[in-house]
Amino acid sequence: MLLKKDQVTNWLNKLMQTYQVFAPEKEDNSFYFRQISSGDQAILDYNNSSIPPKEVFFPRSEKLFCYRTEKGGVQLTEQIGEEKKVVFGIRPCDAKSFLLLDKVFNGDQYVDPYYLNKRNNTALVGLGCNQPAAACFCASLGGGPFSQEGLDILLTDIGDQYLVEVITERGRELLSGMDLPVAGQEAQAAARSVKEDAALASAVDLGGLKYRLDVNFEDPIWNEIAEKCLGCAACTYSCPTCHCFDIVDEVAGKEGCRVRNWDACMFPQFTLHGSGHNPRPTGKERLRQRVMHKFKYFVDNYGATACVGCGRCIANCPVNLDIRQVIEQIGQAGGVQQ
Amino acid sequence: MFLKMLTRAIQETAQRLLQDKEVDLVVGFAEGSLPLRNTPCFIRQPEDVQSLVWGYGCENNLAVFLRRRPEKLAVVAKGCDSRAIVELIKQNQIDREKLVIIGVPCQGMIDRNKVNRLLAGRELLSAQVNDGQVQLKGKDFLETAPLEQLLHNSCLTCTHPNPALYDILLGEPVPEKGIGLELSNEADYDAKSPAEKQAYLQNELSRCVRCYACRQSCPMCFCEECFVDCSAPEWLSKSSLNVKDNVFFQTVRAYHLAGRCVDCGACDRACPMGIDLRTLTHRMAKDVQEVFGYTAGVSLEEKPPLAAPISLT
Amino acid sequence: METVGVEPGRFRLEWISASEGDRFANLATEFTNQLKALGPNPLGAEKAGCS
Amino acid sequence: MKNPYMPAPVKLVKHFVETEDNLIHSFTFQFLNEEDEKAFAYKPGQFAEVCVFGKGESPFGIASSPTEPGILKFSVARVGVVTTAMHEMPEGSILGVRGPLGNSYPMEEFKGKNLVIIGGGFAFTTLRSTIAYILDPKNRGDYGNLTVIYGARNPGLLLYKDELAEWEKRSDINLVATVDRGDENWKGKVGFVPAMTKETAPSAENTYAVVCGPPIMIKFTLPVLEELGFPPERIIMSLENRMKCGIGMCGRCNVGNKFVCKDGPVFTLAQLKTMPNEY
Repeated sequence: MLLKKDQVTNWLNKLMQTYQVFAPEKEDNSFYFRQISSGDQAILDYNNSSIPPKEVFFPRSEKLFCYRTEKGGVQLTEQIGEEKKVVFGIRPCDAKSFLLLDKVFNGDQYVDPYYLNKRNNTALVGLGCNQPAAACFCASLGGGPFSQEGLDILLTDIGDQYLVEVITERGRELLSGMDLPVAGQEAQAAARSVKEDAALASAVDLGGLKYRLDVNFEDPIWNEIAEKCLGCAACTYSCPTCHCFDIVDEVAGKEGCRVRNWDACMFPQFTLHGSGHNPRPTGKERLRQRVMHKFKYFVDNYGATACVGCGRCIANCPVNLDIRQVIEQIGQAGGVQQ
Repeated sequence: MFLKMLTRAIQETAQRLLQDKEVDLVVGFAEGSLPLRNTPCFIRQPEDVQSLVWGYGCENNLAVFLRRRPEKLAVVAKGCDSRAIVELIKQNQIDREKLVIIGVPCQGMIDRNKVNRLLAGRELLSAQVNDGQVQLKGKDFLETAPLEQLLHNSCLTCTHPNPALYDILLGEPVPEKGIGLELSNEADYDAKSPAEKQAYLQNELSRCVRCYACRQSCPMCFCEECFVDCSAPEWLSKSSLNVKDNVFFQTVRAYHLAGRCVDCGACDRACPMGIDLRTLTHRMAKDVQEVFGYTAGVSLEEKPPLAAPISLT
Repeated sequence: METVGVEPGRFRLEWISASEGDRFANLATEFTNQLKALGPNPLGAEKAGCS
Repeated sequence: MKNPYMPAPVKLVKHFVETEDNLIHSFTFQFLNEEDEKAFAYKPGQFAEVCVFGKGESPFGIASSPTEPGILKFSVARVGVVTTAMHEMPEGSILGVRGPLGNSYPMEEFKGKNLVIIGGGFAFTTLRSTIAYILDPKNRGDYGNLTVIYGARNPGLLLYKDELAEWEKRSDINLVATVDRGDENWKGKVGFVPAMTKETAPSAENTYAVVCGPPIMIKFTLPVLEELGFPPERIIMSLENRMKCGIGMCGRCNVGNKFVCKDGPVFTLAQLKTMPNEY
């Protein structure tokens, strides 16, 4: 189907009657996925948001439950949202990241109701990347500028309109009442050429990486890789596949609530024992953990690499520690594949 | 072009220091992996010195890597790095005997946010600077802008671009601007009412995700346990949605930097969310200057404000 | 304090010796009333709790 | 969809000071709701997150045994915010419990085998659960001889002193309680746990060793066990790491690709040898 660019606003306004719509909103110089109140707030010609749309499913801070301690008892009230949502204009790499997060939060033994409820109630309308950025390397991770993985609808920008490809039943529902014209040969051809031209400027060679990470836990290359890392969480908090969190209580007198906040393996408190012992005492162990978790442990446990090649950690790192260079450096370290 | 000359001078100096075993390590900057970016690097072998470069992206304060280092080392230090080193020596975080300071007069570093604003979303693929003009190349565009327009605010108001302390000085000293050069937008912050100031700070810090890049990139932030991480007592909420506590965090951090912050702006540059942190740190440094007549990191001999009796006449 | 948007009226520096008990008491009461007039402290965090 | 983060309310029915230095208290809880208790069927070696409303929650090994229905017992050292709050809790207070979490000691595999249980300091909680489970008349027949070597710095720091006295009288358990430094009325053995292990451990033949204690004790006990011929597959350990969710999602307690909270806390020494030395 075809959607004229000037029809986007009223499609969004229509969606807002039944869904909470999250779309890229421009603020100063960067883009953030926020709930929009009117269709025209969504800006679709953008590279990517500085903080991933994972916030819609895994917010940086989330109340798990509230409690009120009374005489003889405590009264708990769960805080699980049920609202229907649409994330509009999401990039294919971010959509793919949710399939990876599902493996953690929708596990075999335990299921995270907060994440899953939002996931089950949210549709994803993707926007293909006509011009991938210099630091994007999604293709090396099995994704692509027009990959449909995890999306309900994929929009392809072919000039003054979008080619609309419906992928799931939920996607079809979003278009109910829009009766868009069917895409003719010419539009199909235009979309095909746009997809072919969307060349990726950057790539990573994951060949042998997993094997090397299996064998070089103690390799001195890690000292070199981690030496310039400042130990902040700019990379983890801008990463769509990072899912670590902290659980704390926030109290106001008799009432309080248990809150889940984003946390990062880059901080020493992440693994600090009550006794003062810390299994990961310096930046080297912590950066090694971040790389190992994404490119080895996640592969061991869930059979997939916990990276979608979006390039945000490269852009946001204060000392320009580039994950692509880390992967290369590990490639040159010991442990050549037999 | 003076950058190439500086780069060669840095490489030759580093090679000599390493070969003569005067130092075991040279901390400097290497080529970054993105346009207009440089990245800190640690050179230990004389043959690796060619990765040391100088450019417009050497914006990190390298003093953050020099604290409590056991080995003898050299650092390539621009003005603000050297000022941070002076303060860290005074606070016993750096052993002056074990440090060789390779001073580099600083031409100012380019602010990527200003470049992005200028390019309005178009992606920068490469950039060159010749005689005060910055050429910004992208997929199908070439923009030029005067260097002054793209420098970090901290560089525009920098009072000490030439290293305050060095063992070796490379290149010609740069002309120093007047003390306390004010930027236009600073005056109108001061004019705001308390409530408007609060509103401005809360608006800026509503974007804070508590990644603590500001704290981790600051050479002066080296507390064993930062008050933010403390759970007994819990001074402030750990959630970044608590905007007032984000403001509280930056406020208390600025207090803890009083008389120590060298106003290098490394915190401002490290923030992935582009939050204006210098409103607090720059003013704190200015207040300390006005009240105590003390500018951090300018001289090894000058005692920090509260460490020496001050005459209130 | 002003830089951060705390009204100047919220801060006061006094010299009171240990023997001036009543002066301390009066000052504390007076300043408390002043603060009450100014309302809650802008830096005071509102807990993410159920309030 | 069961919410694994919701604690079940429990009432503190017994608050007992275990050690002379007042550092470790034992807490016995009862579930307020019937169905919570049924849903909390646990095995020795498992742990639970104890929630102090208003302070937070922390993971503790379950000291009570499944053979002691209706109660849940933990022994907690005062270390931080939650534990200090617990130590000041009067009986009758309402707390929360989340669990059971983690795997357990392989009680099935132990059947028909001899057992030597080696504990040190306050890491004796889940071991007490295992011993009480084995000594229960219903289960005792399933297991061979049971040797328990339990050490503490001094007599005042031993946990469950009254139970230790009872176990000493029994013939179906060989209890070796030892202290680093005795005092005037201490009649038991004096010496470090590794030394006691060398002296009193049964033959490795058809025997499992369960070891849980401070790192220093582990460091010197393992070589002794390997010397006595215990293969790594039959040396069972229980790890402790910082935890928050307890269900393998918050990403902090992993050692290599294993989560101590979900894949552990119980590992064999053979497994530990394949995991990176990062715990």
